[in-house]
Parts: sequence; structure tokens; C-alpha cells
Amino acid sequence: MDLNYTDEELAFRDEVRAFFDEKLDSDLANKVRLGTGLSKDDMEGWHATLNAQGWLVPNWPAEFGGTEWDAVQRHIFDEESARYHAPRTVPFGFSMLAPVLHKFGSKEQNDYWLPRMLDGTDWWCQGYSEPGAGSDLASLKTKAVRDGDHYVVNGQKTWTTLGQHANMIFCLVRTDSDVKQQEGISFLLIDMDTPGVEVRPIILLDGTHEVNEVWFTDVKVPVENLVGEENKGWTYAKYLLTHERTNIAGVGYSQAGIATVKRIAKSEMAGGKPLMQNPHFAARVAQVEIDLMAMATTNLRIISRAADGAAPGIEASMLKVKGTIIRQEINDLARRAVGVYAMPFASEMVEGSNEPLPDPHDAGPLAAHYFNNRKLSIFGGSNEIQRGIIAKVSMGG
Amino acid sequence: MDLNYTDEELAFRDEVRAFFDEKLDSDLANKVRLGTGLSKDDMEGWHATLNAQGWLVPNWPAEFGGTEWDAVQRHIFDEESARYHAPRTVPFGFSMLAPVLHKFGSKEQNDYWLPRMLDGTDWWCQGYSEPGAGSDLASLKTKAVRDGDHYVVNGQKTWTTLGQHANMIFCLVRTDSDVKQQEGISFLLIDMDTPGVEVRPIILLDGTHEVNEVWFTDVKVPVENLVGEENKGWTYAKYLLTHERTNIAGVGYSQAGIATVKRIAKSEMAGGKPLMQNPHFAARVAQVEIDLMAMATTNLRIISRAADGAAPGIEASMLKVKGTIIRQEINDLARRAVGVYAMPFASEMVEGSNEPLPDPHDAGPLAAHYFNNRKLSIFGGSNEIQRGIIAKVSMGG
Amino acid sequence: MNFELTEERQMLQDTLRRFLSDRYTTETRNKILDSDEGMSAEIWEQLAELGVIGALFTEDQGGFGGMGFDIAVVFEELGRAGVVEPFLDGALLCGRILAEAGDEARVEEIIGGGLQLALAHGEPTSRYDLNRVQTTAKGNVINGRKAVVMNAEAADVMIVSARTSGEVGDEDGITLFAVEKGAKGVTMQGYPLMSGGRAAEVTLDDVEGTVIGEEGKGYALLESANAAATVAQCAETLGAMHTATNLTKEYLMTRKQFGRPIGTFQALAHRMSDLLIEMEQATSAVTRAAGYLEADDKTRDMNIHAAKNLMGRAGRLVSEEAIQMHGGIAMTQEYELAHIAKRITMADHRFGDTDHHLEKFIALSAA
Amino acid sequence: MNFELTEERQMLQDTLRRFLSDRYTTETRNKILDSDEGMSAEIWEQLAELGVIGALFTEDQGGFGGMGFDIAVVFEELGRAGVVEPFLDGALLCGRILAEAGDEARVEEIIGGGLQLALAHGEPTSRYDLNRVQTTAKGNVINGRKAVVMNAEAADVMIVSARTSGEVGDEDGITLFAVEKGAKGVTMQGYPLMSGGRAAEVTLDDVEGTVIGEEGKGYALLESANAAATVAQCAETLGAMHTATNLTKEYLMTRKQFGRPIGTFQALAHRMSDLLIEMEQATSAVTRAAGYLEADDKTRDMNIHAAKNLMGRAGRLVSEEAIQMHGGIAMTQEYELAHIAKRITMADHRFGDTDHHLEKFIALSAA
Repeated sequence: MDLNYTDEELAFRDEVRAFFDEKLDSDLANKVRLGTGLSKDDMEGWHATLNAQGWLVPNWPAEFGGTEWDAVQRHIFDEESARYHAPRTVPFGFSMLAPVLHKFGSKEQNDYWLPRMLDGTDWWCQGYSEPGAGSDLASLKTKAVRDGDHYVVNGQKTWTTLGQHANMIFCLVRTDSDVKQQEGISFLLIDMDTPGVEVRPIILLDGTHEVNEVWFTDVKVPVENLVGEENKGWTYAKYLLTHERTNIAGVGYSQAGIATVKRIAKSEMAGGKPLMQNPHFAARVAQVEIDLMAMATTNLRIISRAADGAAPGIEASMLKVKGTIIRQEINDLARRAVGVYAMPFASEMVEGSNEPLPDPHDAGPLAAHYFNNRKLSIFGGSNEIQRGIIAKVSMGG
Repeated sequence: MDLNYTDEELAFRDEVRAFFDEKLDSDLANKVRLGTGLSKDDMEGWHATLNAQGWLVPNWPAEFGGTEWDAVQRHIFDEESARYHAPRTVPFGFSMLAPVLHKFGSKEQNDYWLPRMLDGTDWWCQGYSEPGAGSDLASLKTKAVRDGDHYVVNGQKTWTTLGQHANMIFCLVRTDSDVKQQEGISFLLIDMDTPGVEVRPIILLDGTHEVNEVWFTDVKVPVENLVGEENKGWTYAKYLLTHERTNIAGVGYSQAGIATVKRIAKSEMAGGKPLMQNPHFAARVAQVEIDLMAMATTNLRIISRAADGAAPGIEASMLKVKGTIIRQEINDLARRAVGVYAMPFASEMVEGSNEPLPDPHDAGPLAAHYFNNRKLSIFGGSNEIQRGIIAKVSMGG
Repeated sequence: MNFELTEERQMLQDTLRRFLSDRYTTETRNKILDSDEGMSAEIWEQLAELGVIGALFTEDQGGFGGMGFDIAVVFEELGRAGVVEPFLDGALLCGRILAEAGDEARVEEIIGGGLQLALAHGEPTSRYDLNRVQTTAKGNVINGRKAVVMNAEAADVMIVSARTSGEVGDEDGITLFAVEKGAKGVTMQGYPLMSGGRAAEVTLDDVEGTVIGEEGKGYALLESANAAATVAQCAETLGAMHTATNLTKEYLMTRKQFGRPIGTFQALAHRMSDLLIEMEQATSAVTRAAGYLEADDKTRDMNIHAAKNLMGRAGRLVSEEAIQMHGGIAMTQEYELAHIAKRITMADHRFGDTDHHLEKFIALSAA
Repeated sequence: MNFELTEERQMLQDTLRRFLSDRYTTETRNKILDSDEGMSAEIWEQLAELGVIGALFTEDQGGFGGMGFDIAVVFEELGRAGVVEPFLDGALLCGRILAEAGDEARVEEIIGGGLQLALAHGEPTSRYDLNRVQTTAKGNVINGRKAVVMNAEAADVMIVSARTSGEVGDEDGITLFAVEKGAKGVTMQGYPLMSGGRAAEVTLDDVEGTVIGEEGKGYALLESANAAATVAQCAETLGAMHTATNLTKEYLMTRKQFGRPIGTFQALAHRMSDLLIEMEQATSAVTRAAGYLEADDKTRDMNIHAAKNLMGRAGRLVSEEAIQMHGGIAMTQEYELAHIAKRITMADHRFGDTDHHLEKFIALSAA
């Protein structure tokens, strides 16, 4: 065992840092730091910067543009990325659809769609959840009926993140209603400009527009947009859900978050002293920091094993639960830290306006982030679902 | 609403205090304070003192010796009792069996058994739990077979508190195995001197002998010791479990416990200052104290409603859960407070020996109490069972 | 000792609950939240007519209540319904100051519903400390900056604290001034609040005001009004927590997954029961804070600190668990719980947060 | 960066685990606990032969390990099996002091398993502060009282700290002395411990000792040995926590209620999964503390404080939840979990508790 980076790993870290120093625009980093919302242009610009560097899709096979980084290198990249307040790449195409195409898609599909992802031609979103289904994903009702060389799709998806920017959506649809739920599902790629597709915004409790409903009314989808076999979509869906969970613990975000909390608490005054010197507040910060130090090591222990081939199923669930608990706790500390300045609510600011809030700490809309990040333990497989998986697998029940 | 005691209530409190000042022996109170275990003589002596005052069985009907105190008076008595470190009365006869006899027993049974409880002729213990049954009480296996004017009892009870002192046990036994579990149970009174009754000690993790196994081998029980009707015992058992839950929140014990913690923390030194001035320790104490203040009021709100006739079912469960959490938290604070002196383990002291531990705070075996009181959330309907009841009743599920 | 509401308070509670559940629907509130004013003058008047403001003042002051329990009854109902109109700041907090300072005329106007007030006291670096005033006044002329002043834009009169003597952290030497709407030298940067309603950053540049009460003795007025307002805040939060738990109970028994109401799954059932236990604790904490508002200072403050600390903890538990147990739906702005959860959380940022009151409680305990 | 055990450590771990699971059964331990000595000389010798003590010292010192990871491997296994023999105090803590002081002869005896030691340092009012020494020495003659001295009665040599200059809380001026068994003026009140083994209150009345290391420079020896012992304590607790969770998992899937294994009830299943998550956290905390034992002082201490704090919290959760999820059976002395739970809890009373290390962590963080 050795907890220190090797010389090669240190050299890689220097390379990553040099890249961020040179290529990351400070206005963009500041938007990320304040969490004030990125425009579509911001995100596409960053994708292009990464693509030019060859670092847009580290996890892809080398033939399609992957970097062949090992687990520690990926961790270093994620950690530095968060430390520099670099934007996160939009995962739906790069990290979710692409692995499915690599594994189950036809050569034609890979050759056609992958380059379009890299060069930004397509912005993908995800059509998994449906209203009323919650964690019971397989109960989906959106139907696709074969009609000649098309499917005709009717139904509704929800919680579609950044659907307002997307031109393509990958969807789970029901192609057979007469069999067991899981056996009648197919995996379709749908052009959102097709007549009958409608995107309706859902405004979250912090006033942001991140997620959407997507409605399908007699939408015609060419059969060549079926991935793999008809009625085998559930297999691909599960592969997607379990395969790609990079950075699930969010260690870098939490480290950046704690740094923000400490910065605020050093200038915020309480009872005539910096808040950071208040023993109760300092104790809250220290507990989270201690938990985060341990989780960072847990994360490394797990991903270093994954690189050796071990399955990351239950460990991914553990990292998800603990990771969200820690991130949410840091959001809570941040809103506490700013005191009365947690109260102003400028949804415009959250959404990218330039009107500054009266916050004396230049820390962004922290209370809004606190509320927004309640989603971390709900979306993407709620913490209750993860706990169920952990218990079931570990107790062999 | 008025949170203050009335003049009458204050006068009653003075009367209670005068009684304790005069009648409670300081050696006895000290044993209670230190939690070093009371002898059978100690307990019987205190019962006799209370009986002489007419305060042994406040909740009984007046005709049998009850005091007709209202809810606030009972609360005052419980609170002062804990504050003076008076022993708790042994509840199995007075608070558990007696109400069942009042409600379901024959006149002969009441006339015979109740005076013997009061004058100390009989020491009752409880035969409810069986090995392997856990919370599923109705799955009991101890059998009673009618044979002329006797039942013949075979089986085993467990977790029988203070069974080593008892001469009588009330038992749930199976009298019909061919019907639904709950419908074949009867309620029997068994003389423990009958041949075939054997009491075996169970030593708890803190080294104390509080509970026992009670084994029955062909034990003959006269049919007149059946309470109520044969096969209706489950009704009586449930009545017993839900009816008599005086002092379930243990407010007085917790108040006494916090006082002890504070006393220790004022003399224990940490980093050159009294531990009580350490902000982290002070915060732990304050949080519990604040919770306890609220629970004391919850307790009063609930019992004052109960006096008006409202059912205390779900509220009793709430008080049980919160009450045990608070008591256990105080036990935890106490063991923290004494620092390295939590480590010595003298089971002899727990069991009433006079060999003093080297504790400089004269606070008794606090770590042993911490472990012993883990039982509070397990026995008498575990906190999990209580949570189930609360959810079911409140959500109407 | 007695835990029954008096007949009058019971009637007030019933009236308010009926009125608000009829009139103050989620839709109504969402419209108010979307409006530029962030409040409805009509609702203000109607509630004033129903006695919401009168109940906050004693008969001597022209009201018909004014005790801790009156305050608790009113604000628990306002909290249940998620009323965003600024009764807490505009009527109770400012009204108490004026009533104690003997300003009968203005108090009468307040009770009638015809006067909007704002307290401009906190400053960008004072956090929750009542005694830190850097704004200064020479004679009647005030200079300084005030932070997150609730209801500032709507206020006909703003009560402004300023230091007329002493050091930044002194209790002595704080003077309260009345500043009329539109007074010269006042600038405001207004914004909506997470919990509804509006506030502003207020800059005072040679502003003229008239002294309220005695010069240099403003702290006592602030402290006493602050105690009553903290009780009100706790009661309002309790009301909101009732709504959050009721919505959650309902949701858990309506929403089905894998063929069963999700509330019958044991993990959620047990967590729900923990919430209900904390609701009892919260109810007791508010009862105590209200019941001891008229007690000696130490008893009053111990119970207020205890209550605000407990509400901070229980409130966080209830709002986070209510959202988590609902799942996605609770993340949407249009669902009732979204506003209620924000109310509960933001209450921790008013009149001192969980830790602030813990520290005060510890200090008083040791004293 | 690399998280694999070296081959040597893997072998040591395998050997220890096999030996202890064969020989150190609950029954064996209960017999040892019931004995007057509270330990088994035979087990001590056998484990010494297997290298348990040698692994704690570097090759220079005559051992074959001595790094943080060696210590962690050994004590995690001892903790898993609930070994009550005093390797932590008698071999590691005292051995490190003597090794750093250059006492090669005694270290050789320790590694061979032939020497029992005890550190008499803490005092009735020093709690967890390493620098508070009131016991005094003039020349070689020691007077004072030492609290809860582990292994005191069995020790062939007792290492006694005494102040030879300075004030009660100074780091300078503490001198360590070796006091031979049976030395005149030593009296002991011995007792068993909650976690097994024995300790004593030791009174020193004009006792003669010989100086270890340099006069007045004992603190540095204590601090360094204390850091290693804290790592060992954390690893031991981790081992015990593994046993507690394993027993609980097994119990939950074996024990049935209402016709189903109780581990399939969702509330218990979710709580079990929280324990497993904390086990990962605990494993990482111990890994860090062990891995940074040889780092610079600040890195070393930050990670040790973090680990001991986290182990205090996670340990409490695991021991309390393991008991609660078992129910009644876990309350009985004869069940394996009873001893294991006591071990976990009592670990919080050694080398500083949860709050002590939190404070130290905060102080270092701010520095």
C-alpha cells in the first residue's frame, strides 16, 4: 500500500493543471464556482475545448477517441477539474448512450453517431423516467408500434435533464405489452425535430429550468434507430445504469464546496469573531471534512480495484449514498455560513443573469443550491434504492 | 393553557417532598443514585414504606387502595421520586397484573391476590417472552393441558425480570394449538414453588443478573388460577401491554441523569478547564437538555389528555421511543464525561458490593449503565415495533 | 397546569384555519409570489379584519390578546397555510416596538390594517447579533447600511436603528428612529426572498428620522420585540411543518410502487414515525416558548433559545425528509411542498439560527 | 498510489486470521476474562512466535516491520478476534518508547515475548491530555498517582512518567523512568476492564526508578509512541467492527420473524446498508492513519485525529445498531457480540475520545 502519487501520476497531474491554466476561461470558471447556471454556448464551448485536447471522452475505447487513462489518472482529472471549477461535461451522450452503442449498437450506428457527439452536432438527452413510475422504471408506458420501416411513438417522458438544449433523445419504449414488463422494452434513438415531439419545462423549487417533460404524439422513428434487438431494451438500459458511474462520489465537488464554506466562514463575523472560529461551526465543518477525507480514500480504493477488473456494483451504490450525504451536508453548511444572506432569492441569477445578489461573500445563490441539490439523493436511483441494493447484495438475501 | 402548577398542585408537591425528606433512607437513595443494584430487602422495604403512606399503588381503583391522583399529580410524584433517587416500585404485580385482575379477574381472585401484593406476601414476575419469539409474542409455545382440576404446564419463558426474587409468575400459555395463534392462548397464575418450575439466571453484558429463564416441566396449576376465560388470554395480554404505561417517557430519570452528567463535567478537567466549559461537550449536554425539556412537556400534554379519557396508544409509543433515545443519549454522555474512568469494570459493584471503583466522581459504574440501558429500546416492545405502530395508526395503513 | 386553548383562542384558530384553507390556496400563493409586490393587500386587509393583528396586542394597546399563546395561535395558522404577507415583521415585530414605546396612534393604525412597517436593524456584518450596530446618527440624521430589511419597499414607515453613542457591540447607545416612506437619502436594492415576500438592502445617506422611545435606549425595545417575534417564527415554522408532514402522509398512502402504497414499505414507515415524534417535540417546544414569553427574563430566554434550536433541528429533518420521501414531485416549484420546505429552512436564518441559540442556551445554563 | 497489501503483510494477515479463528473462540476468551490474570500467557507466547510483536518493530530495532501498515494489519486481526491480551500497551506502546530511547536489550526481550510492560502515564485529572503530569521526581525518586494503568499488575517493568521540571501542563520537563516489578513504594489497586484485561490505580511513594532516554525529554517519546498506539487502537476497533457487522448480517439472515428472515424487512435492511457504508469509511480512515504514520508531523496528526474521531462515531453507530438489530440475545454476556461491542465502545476512552480528536483536528486545520 502507498497513499502517495507516483512520479508518473504527479507528472500527469501537472499536465492536467497546465491544460486548465491555459484553456479554462476565468469567466466560465467563475460561473461554475458560483453555480449561476451555464448557457448552452458555455457548455458546447467547453466540450470543444476538451475535444481539441483529446480529453472529451476519456472512457471511450481508444479507436473512437478514448484516452486510456487508468483509474488514478481519471481520479486526478476529476479532482483537478473540480478544483479549477471547470464545467462538467454533459453526460447523456458521452457517458450514457455511447457505452451502449459501443456494446450493443451496429457498426453503422457507431460510425454515424459517435463523431457527431464529439464535434457537437448532436446534443443528447435521456428518455427513461415516466410520470408515476418513480423507481419502478420497468413499468414504463410510452409505446412504439412498428409501421413499415418506422416505429410510431406515443407517450410521455419526464425529468429529462437539459432536454431544452437537445436535438436527440434516447428512449426506452414499450414494443410488446403482452409479455412480462421487462421483456417488452426497446431502446430507440429519436430526433427531437420530428413532428409530434414536444418539450415542456419543469421549474424546480429553486426556480431553475433544468428538467423537462417530453411528449410524443404519433412520432415517426426510422427502424434503423432501434439499438440492438427489439424487446431487449431492458438489458441495454441496465447496462447503461450500472456501467457508467464515473465520479459518482463527487469528491472533487465536495472538496471545492468545503473550500467555499471555509472561505465564507473566515470573513463572515459572528459575535465579533470570524465564524470559522466559532467552535460549533468549526465542528460541523471538521466532521464533514473528516468524512470527506475518508470517502476520497474509499473512492480511490474502489476505483483502483475496478481498474483491476472487479465489479463496482455495490461499491458504486455506497459511494452514491455517502457522496450525496456529504455534498448535501456541505450545501447545508454553506447556507448556514452566510447567515441572513441565505434569504434573498433571485431566480434570474440562478439562471445566469448578471444582476448580483447582495451577498457580501461573492458566493453565489447558496440557499438555492441547497434546495437544488436535494435532487442528488432522489434522481439517478434514489438513496433508498441504493440502500436496498447494498443490503440485498451484501446479505445475499 | 397554563404551564405553571396551580396552588393545589404546588401544595401536593410539598407533601410529596416532605414524605421523601422524612421516609427515604439516604443509603437507599444513594444506591439508587449510583445504580449499584438494590437487594430484595431494599425493594421490599421501600414497598412497605409506600404502602404505609397509602402511595404504593396510585393507579388502582380507590376501593383496593388507589390514590385517585390526577395526571399532573402522578407526574409530580414521578418527577420528585426520580429527583430524590427513590427506588422505582417493581411493576409486575402493581402495574401489570393488577389492572388485568381488576378488569378480567374474578372477585375471589381480586380479593385474594391484591392484598397479598400490597403487604408483600407475593412477589410477581412476568412470563410473556419465549426464546425465538422476539417481537412475535403470539407465537408462544409453552403449553398448558387441562387435567381434571389442574393444568399441566410445559415449556420455557425468558427475559423474566427479577424472576430470581419472585414466588409467583403470571404466564401466557397455549391451551389450544388447533386455532389461529392468538385464539389459543390463556392467562395463568403460577406458584413458582410448584415442583417442575426452575429459574436459571441470564447474565447481561454489563455483568448484572436482572433477567432469567423460567422452565416449566409438568407443572401442575389449579384451574382457579386461570384468569378470565380459557383461550381469551391474548385479549388480556394486549390490555396489559397497552393499558399500563405510567412513566413510560422516564422524564424524571433523564432529569436526574442530566444532573449527574453536569455534576461530573463540572469537576472533570479537560485541557486544564472543567469539561463543562468545553464547547463540544456543552453542546452535547445542551441538545439533550433541550430535547428533554420538550419531551417533559409532551409527556404532560399527553397524560393530561389521557386523564380526560383520550386513548394513549400511539402517544405512548412516541414517548417510549423518544424517552429511550434521550435516556440512552444521557447514558452515553455520562460515559464520555468520566473519560478514562469509564473503563474499570467491577460487576461486583454493579451487583451491590461495597468495593468502590476508582472513579473520582462518585458516580457509579456509568459505562455499565450505558450498556445495560441498551435494553430500553429492545425490551418491552422494541423501538422498531413502536415505530411500526406509530406509522400504521397515523397513516391509517 | 393546563393544556387546553381558551375558548377565544380556539375560535380564532378555527376562523383562521377555515378562512385560509378556503382562500389561500397554492394557486393564490403562487400568483402572489409571482407578483411584483410579493404580497396581496387584499389578503392583508381581510386577515386584519379577522383579528389577526388585533390578537397580537393587549387590550391596553388596543388589541384583544398580545400574550405568547395568542401569538402562537395566529402564526401557527399563517405557517400552516404558507401565508407570505409580512405579518411577522410588519405587524408583530414593529408593532411591539411602537406599542412599548407608547406610540398609540400608529399601533391603532397597524391593528386596523392600514399601516405597513419595516424594521431596518440588521447590517451586513451583524449576522444574528442584536447589539452590533454600525449605522450612526447625529441628532436626527442617520448614515449607514441595513441588510435584508423585510418589507422595506412596502413600508409606510421604517424603524431604523442607529448608534448614537458607545461602541459597535454595546447595548447602550442604540437609538430607534422612524423614517417616513420616500424620505430623502434612502436608497433600496429590493429582491424577492426564498421564503416569499420581499426585502431590500437599504442605504441611509443623511436621512432624517424622528426618535422612537428614548435616545440610546433602543436595545430594550428591540430585545423584547425580538423575543415575541422569535416565538412567532417558531409557531409559524411549526404550522409549516404540520403541512409538510400532512402532505407527506397523504402522498405515502396515495402513491403506489410495485403495487403497494409506498408508506407501507417499512423503511419509509419508520422514518415517517420519527417525523411524527419530532412533531410532538416541536409542538412542545413552541408551547413552552409561548407559555413563558411573559415569565422572568431567564425563563423566557431559556425556553426561546431551546425552542429555536429545536425547531432548527426538527425543521431541517422534516423538510428534508418530506422532500426525500416524496421524491421528484417535491422538487418542482408548483407543488405545495416546495414553498413550505423553503419556509421551514429559511426560518433558520431569522432571529438567530440553530447554533446561535444553542450557544445562548449554553451561556444562560451556565449562568 | 496503490492499495494492495505487500506479500509479507498479506501472509501475516492470513496466518493471524487462521490461528485466531481456530484458537481464540468465544469460549476461550470467556475463560480468559473469568481468570484472575485476565490474560493467557500461552496465547501471548504463541502470538509472539507467530510474529505479532516482531511485526511492530523495524529491522533496525530487531523486528521485521514497524510501519503504520504493519501495525494496522496486526491490530485489525487482534480486534476481529477480540484478543484481550495487552499487545497494544505491553508490546507496542511501551516497546516503541524503549526502542526510540535505544534500549535494545529490553526490545529484544519484548519481541521474544518474554517481557511484560506497562505505561504509567495518565493521572486522575489528566483525562486525555498527554502533557499534564503532576507526579514528580527528584533525582530518581518518584511520588504521585497514576490512573487506569493497563497491564500494571503483570508488568515486569513499568514505565513511569514524572515531572522533573516545569509546570503541570508543560511538555518540557517530563522524564520517563523504568520501575522494576516489586519496587518499594509502589501500591496498586487492580481491577478488570470493561473491554477485557486488567488495569490498576498505581500510587508511587518514594519509588526509585532509572531514567529512560534523556531527563526532561520524555514528552517526545510519549507523543511518538502515542501516535503509533492510536493507529493500533483504530485498527483494532476496525477489526472488532468487522466482527460486529458480520455477526449482525448473519443474524439478520438466520433469524426469522413472521415467517421471513428479519434482514429482509426494509427498515433493518436499510440500516444495515448504512452500517456497511460506514465500514468503508472506517476502513479508509484507518488506511489513511496507518499510511501517514511515517509522514510529516502535521499530515500524520491530521490523519490520526480524523481517524480517531471517525472511529468514535462509526464505532458507536456500529455497536449500538448491531445490538439493537440483534435484540435481546445481544444483551447477554455469553454472546460474542457483547464483548465485541464493549471493545468498540471502550476504544473511545483510550488515547483521546471523539471530541478530543475533533478539537485537535480543528486546531491543526486552522494552523
